[in-house]
Amino acid sequence: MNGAPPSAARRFTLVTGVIGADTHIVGNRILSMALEEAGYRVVQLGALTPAGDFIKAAVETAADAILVSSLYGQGELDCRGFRDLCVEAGLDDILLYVGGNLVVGKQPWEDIEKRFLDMGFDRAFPPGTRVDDALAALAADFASRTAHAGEP
Amino acid sequence: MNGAPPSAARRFTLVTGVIGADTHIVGNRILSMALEEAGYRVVQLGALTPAGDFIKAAVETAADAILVSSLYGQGELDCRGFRDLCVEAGLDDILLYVGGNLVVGKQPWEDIEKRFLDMGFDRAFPPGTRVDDALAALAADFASRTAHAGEP
Amino acid sequence: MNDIVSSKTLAAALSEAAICAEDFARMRDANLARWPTGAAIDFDEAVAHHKALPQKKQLAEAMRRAHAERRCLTQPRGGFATLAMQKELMQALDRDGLADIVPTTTDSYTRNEQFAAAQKGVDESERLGRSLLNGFPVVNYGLAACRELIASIDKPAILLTGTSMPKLTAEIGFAAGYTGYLGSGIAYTTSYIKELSIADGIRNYQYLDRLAALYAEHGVELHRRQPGFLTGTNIPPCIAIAIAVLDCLLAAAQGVRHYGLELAQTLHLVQDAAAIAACESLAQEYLAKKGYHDVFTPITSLHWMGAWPRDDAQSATLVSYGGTLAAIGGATSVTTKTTHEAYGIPTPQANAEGLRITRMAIYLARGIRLAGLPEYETEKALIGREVRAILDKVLEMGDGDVAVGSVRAFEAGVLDVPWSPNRHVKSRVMPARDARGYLRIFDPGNLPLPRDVMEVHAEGLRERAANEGIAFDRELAIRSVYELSEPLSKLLPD
Amino acid sequence: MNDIVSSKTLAAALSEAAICAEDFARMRDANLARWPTGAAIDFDEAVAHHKALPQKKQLAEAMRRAHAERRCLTQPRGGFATLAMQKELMQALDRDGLADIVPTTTDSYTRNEQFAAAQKGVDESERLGRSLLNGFPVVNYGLAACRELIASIDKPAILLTGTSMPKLTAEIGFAAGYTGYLGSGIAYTTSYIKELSIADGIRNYQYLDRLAALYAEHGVELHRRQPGFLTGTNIPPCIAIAIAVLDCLLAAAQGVRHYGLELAQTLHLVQDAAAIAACESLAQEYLAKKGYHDVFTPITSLHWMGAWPRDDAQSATLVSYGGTLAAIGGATSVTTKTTHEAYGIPTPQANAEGLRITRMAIYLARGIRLAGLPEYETEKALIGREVRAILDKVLEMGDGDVAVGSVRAFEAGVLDVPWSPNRHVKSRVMPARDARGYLRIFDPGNLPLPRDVMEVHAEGLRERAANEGIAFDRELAIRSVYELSEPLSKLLPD
Ligand code: B12
Ligand code: B12
Repeated sequence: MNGAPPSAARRFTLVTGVIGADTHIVGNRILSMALEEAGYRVVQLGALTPAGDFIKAAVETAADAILVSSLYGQGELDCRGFRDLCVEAGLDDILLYVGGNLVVGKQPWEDIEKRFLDMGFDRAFPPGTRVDDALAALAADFASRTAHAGEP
Repeated sequence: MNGAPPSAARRFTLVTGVIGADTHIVGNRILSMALEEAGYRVVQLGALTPAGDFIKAAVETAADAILVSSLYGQGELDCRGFRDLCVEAGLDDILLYVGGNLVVGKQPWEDIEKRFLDMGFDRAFPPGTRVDDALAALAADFASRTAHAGEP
Repeated sequence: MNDIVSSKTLAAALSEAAICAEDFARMRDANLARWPTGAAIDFDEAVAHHKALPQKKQLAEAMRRAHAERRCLTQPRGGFATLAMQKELMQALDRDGLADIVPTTTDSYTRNEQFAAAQKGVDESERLGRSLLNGFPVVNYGLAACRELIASIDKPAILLTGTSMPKLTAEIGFAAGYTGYLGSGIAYTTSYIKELSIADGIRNYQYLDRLAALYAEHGVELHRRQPGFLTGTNIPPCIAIAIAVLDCLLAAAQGVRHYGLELAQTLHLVQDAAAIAACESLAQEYLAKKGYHDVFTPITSLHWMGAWPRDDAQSATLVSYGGTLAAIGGATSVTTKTTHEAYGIPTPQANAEGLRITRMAIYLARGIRLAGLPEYETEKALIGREVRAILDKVLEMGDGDVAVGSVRAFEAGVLDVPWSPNRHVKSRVMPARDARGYLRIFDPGNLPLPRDVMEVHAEGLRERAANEGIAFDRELAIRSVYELSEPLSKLLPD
Repeated sequence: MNDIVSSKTLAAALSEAAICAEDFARMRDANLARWPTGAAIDFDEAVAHHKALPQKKQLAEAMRRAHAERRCLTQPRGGFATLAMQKELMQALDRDGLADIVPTTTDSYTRNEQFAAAQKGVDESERLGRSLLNGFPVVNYGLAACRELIASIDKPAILLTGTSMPKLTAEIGFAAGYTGYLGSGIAYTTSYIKELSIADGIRNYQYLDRLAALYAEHGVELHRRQPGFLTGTNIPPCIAIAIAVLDCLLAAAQGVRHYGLELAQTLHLVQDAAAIAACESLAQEYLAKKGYHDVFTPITSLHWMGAWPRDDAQSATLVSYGGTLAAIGGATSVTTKTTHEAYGIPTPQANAEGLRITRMAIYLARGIRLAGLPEYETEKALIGREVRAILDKVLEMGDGDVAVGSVRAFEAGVLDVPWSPNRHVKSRVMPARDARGYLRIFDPGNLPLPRDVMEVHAEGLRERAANEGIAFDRELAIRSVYELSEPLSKLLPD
């Protein structure tokens, strides 16, 4: 799989998990395995993970990004206020991704994406996203962040 | 099958056939058999029948109605001017039905029906029409015509 | 214009014998002179053009490979009135539908050689911006336009021209680079025309097959294919196969060595698999009897050819199951339909969707075969007995000549096709679907089927009549015509 | 609220033994007191309500009739947040979908007994006019609302409540007139929850099964059903069947005599037919071993439970083929999906369409069976050997007690489920699809499968690895997770 992390120097830490009362673990697990293979340090919280646990784990591990999975449709309820929780915990600009079958029913992706970006996620990924796309996005975002690191 | 002709007294004569270069005979044949069973005198012209042959047969047999089948899609071309041909032949108000898959492609039935009524057909029947519907329509139309027979 | 006359004058006594070179040369000149676009045909240039075609556009090669690899290729039908519409369609079928074989279906005026009427159809279609023809008028457009179509796709192209008068269409089509041609003298004459005699239909296709053989002699193998569906209305396997074998023997006599055989699906998994297997082995059996040992006869399975339901959901199932039946049956290709079938010629999108539904079904059924299933073996043996009973009688009636035997057999009803529009066909045979879903023969007319075989047919039909509480009469056959087009609430009430 | 605690305190040592009347009465009172709507439950009134239901609304009866007539009933899934939405849905499934069994799927908060969160979901859904819950919150709405739903349809209603904490939902559902309930202690605990132990999951369903048995004692037969799909992700038949039989034995011990078994489709015609036949006979075999001779165990086949393609055409084929597989396999009912599967919970219309596509497929496959097909008989025998190897070991580990044996077997990995979210499940077993399309086991973990059986599995998998030029490792299993969701251009390139 392509899209290895940009700087071998510094190892990025990612928190993954399936939010809320959602049992769909398969995709999240395959994704986590791929992230590890790609060289990331991955903290796997698994299925049925309350929003708070993501933040807690991110703080404890000084994570660079949180990757939230939501497949079962109730992510629209579970993810509300997720960014605020991060800010409260001092993770003001931690990278936030969300992906899966984020809402109930087959809705136009543009609408869904907007809803989740408005919630404060940096990126949202549509149903059936492949791991390579996730890896590519992470590589790109970390690259630009490292580049702008020095700036005020 | 229901819808026997209204007056046993007078036996109505019907001309049936498949217009143009159309080989679809199955439905037309089943329809014709049903019409005979229902007591009509049926003149079957069969498949691949030029418009002119319908009129000729109707004149020769003093037919009360012509039932045109068109399944193959080119009926829209084949049926143009059919009413005029009847008028020229002195069959001014002979009952004209057309049915089948009248145009090329899946088009809204309302549009198709209008097109064929504008051509001068008294009724048009959509794809898959069952013989009972045809029999009922004939019974109704002949009944009202006999009723108004006396009028100027 | 009238093809009947021309063929009468050219070919005196009917026989299966190959048309001799001199006669054929004269026949071709007369034929090509019948319409302006015929003038552009130059045989040697055409042969060169075929030899320059990339392998991926050669259907004969594609069918041989698929047969060897036990793959099932997909092919739709499709034709519109204008060049632009036709090109858009063929590209959609190739790209969105992943079609393995891309078709050009001709319109019904062209099929009946009413080229002037076809031209009116083209003009009207241009004017209204929608197709008023049910196919593409190959003869009117001619050689260059057809080559433009084939150049616009990446697959082999086949001409579908349901007609018993194929001579001009075939000359232009082959010269243009179509590497496949669907049609045959007996089959199409029984289903596409009212007046033309079986003899003249055979003559017209002897011309076509002779032409295909001529290309082969010059190193260009073409895929000739027999249209096994006949009237498409509940054709029992034995009738389809018997006629397919006869058309095949007639083609072989003209020198054809690559001849596909079609079978319309009965929609009964076991019967269709048995029919596909029986068809190929019976064709080889009778080819061998006539001394032909090198004819390639792949089978094409056809999605349900009878009346379709008006519910998209039910139609989607017929499309999907059609892929399953073809794949499990071991067909080398399948011809697909769409959810628009009951209504009208499908849009390019609906047509491509039908291809994808079918392709997925083929993928899922990969590797599954019924050989060894007792019911399958029994059915295969039954079909074999039926077909041999008919064919042996036909060959006997023709004193060994297939053409003569076929004509005499139709006159006697020994060969018969249900629901035929042709007045030279008795159409006394009456098929119907039995209680277990097998397509059987209710009234054989004069088909020479053994008594015990007919008993098998009658048994299942009586069972159905009993189940549905109707008389054991013609009503059974008529119900069977409608059956698959009925709504689910009637087919399988809850 | 916390169900784990309550069940722990109530049931001391785990055993398969039936819960005694006194304990059960106390457990019920405690359970019903957990949420206001529990108060409305009056067992005698509920029994009377069931006896007043018309026969057409009694699922137990419908399943027995279908089994006797070898029919395959159709049933979708379906749940929305509000009563109005749920009623509209159930009516559409009944009328437009001709569903034989109408479902009410509960939402995931209810499944985890987060009733307050469920209420928020209802309110938000009312506010936005669209469902934000993936099911209907049965507990929040309570008895009267559920009866209103059942009154609005003409079919039997079943509760689908993927959860290992069913106690409150079941009390309300049964009392409301639902005559079917899907769920079991082992299966759902392996697939729907992370922390709950297998032991507690078993306890929770012992309550439910005891309750169903209580209704039976009062003359009301209910359809209990085991959810064989587990994690829905490439579950080989032997794992699904072994767990189905264990859940069945646990239910029988509580007094249940009508217990349906589910099997997710592998999408291989032969393997699925063999699995369905093997499942029913193995269940009866082990029931007999434990001395139960009067338990009715119909099989329900489930449309593909793994990842779906995002192309409607490909999905339509999975739906249609799903009907074919269930019918040919001889399942008593089939649970359907839709062309929306890869995207989201289907609209009532898409759901009804999935039912009709499936129903048409069932009609077309009527009467077709594979018994006698050599490959089918071989596969059936193989499954039998696999399941017996696992079950005999589990029973041995429990010293004859199914509950104890199951818990110990999971601890040892002798029972294992692929891709489980539950930390009490090893999830070391790795399934993959082989070259011929069979679902096989790549790495058995600690499953006690005979060496020669594993050789059969490995053979086909090695063949696939070779074909695709990839290593014989975990990658095979991961590819198999994605396989059916891949576009056709990848599955069957042209
Ligand atoms: C069987 C069939 C054939 C058979 C016909 C055999 C024969 N000789 O009869 C074969 C295989 C030969 C065939 C050939 C072709 N067919 Co065709 N065929 C069908 C099919 C599948 C069923 C037709 C049928 O028999 N139905 C059963 C009978 C009982 O029903 P029916 O014909 O509709 O008739 C009933 C009603 O329509 C009504 N009715 C009919 N006429 C009239 C008249 C009146 C006055 C009234 C009141 C009622 C009425 O009553 C009848 C009895 O209930 C239909 C699609 C479908 N319907 O599923 C396509 C279809 C009709 N065919 C079609 C086409 C295009 C062709 C071809 C041109 C080939 C091609 N390009 O694909 C050729 C025709 C060549 C030619 N020159 O005509 C198209 C027409 C498209 C369009 N209109 O847009 C259809 C709709 C398929 C499709 N969707 O593409 N076909
Ligand atoms: C398998 C499955 C199940 C299994 C799950 C087993 C398990 N424990 O994991 C079982 C059978 C248990 C199950 C249960 C349910 N399911 Co389910 N399930 C599926 C199914 C068929 C496949 C999911 C899957 O494993 N895909 C394969 C993996 C590899 O892909 P993936 O999960 O999509 O993950 C990939 C991408 O999404 C992406 N990704 C995922 N997360 C993230 C995060 C980030 C940051 C990024 C970048 C990428 C990313 O990368 C992953 C790897 O490629 C889907 C439908 C489908 N997709 O075909 C329905 C589906 C997800 N389930 C659904 C539902 C509703 C349920 C249930 C609520 C039951 C019900 N009401 O019908 C319950 C859930 C109960 C609960 N409490 O959660 C719905 C969700 C509906 C919606 N969103 O509108 C779906 C979409 C089906 C449907 N159309 O109704 N399900």
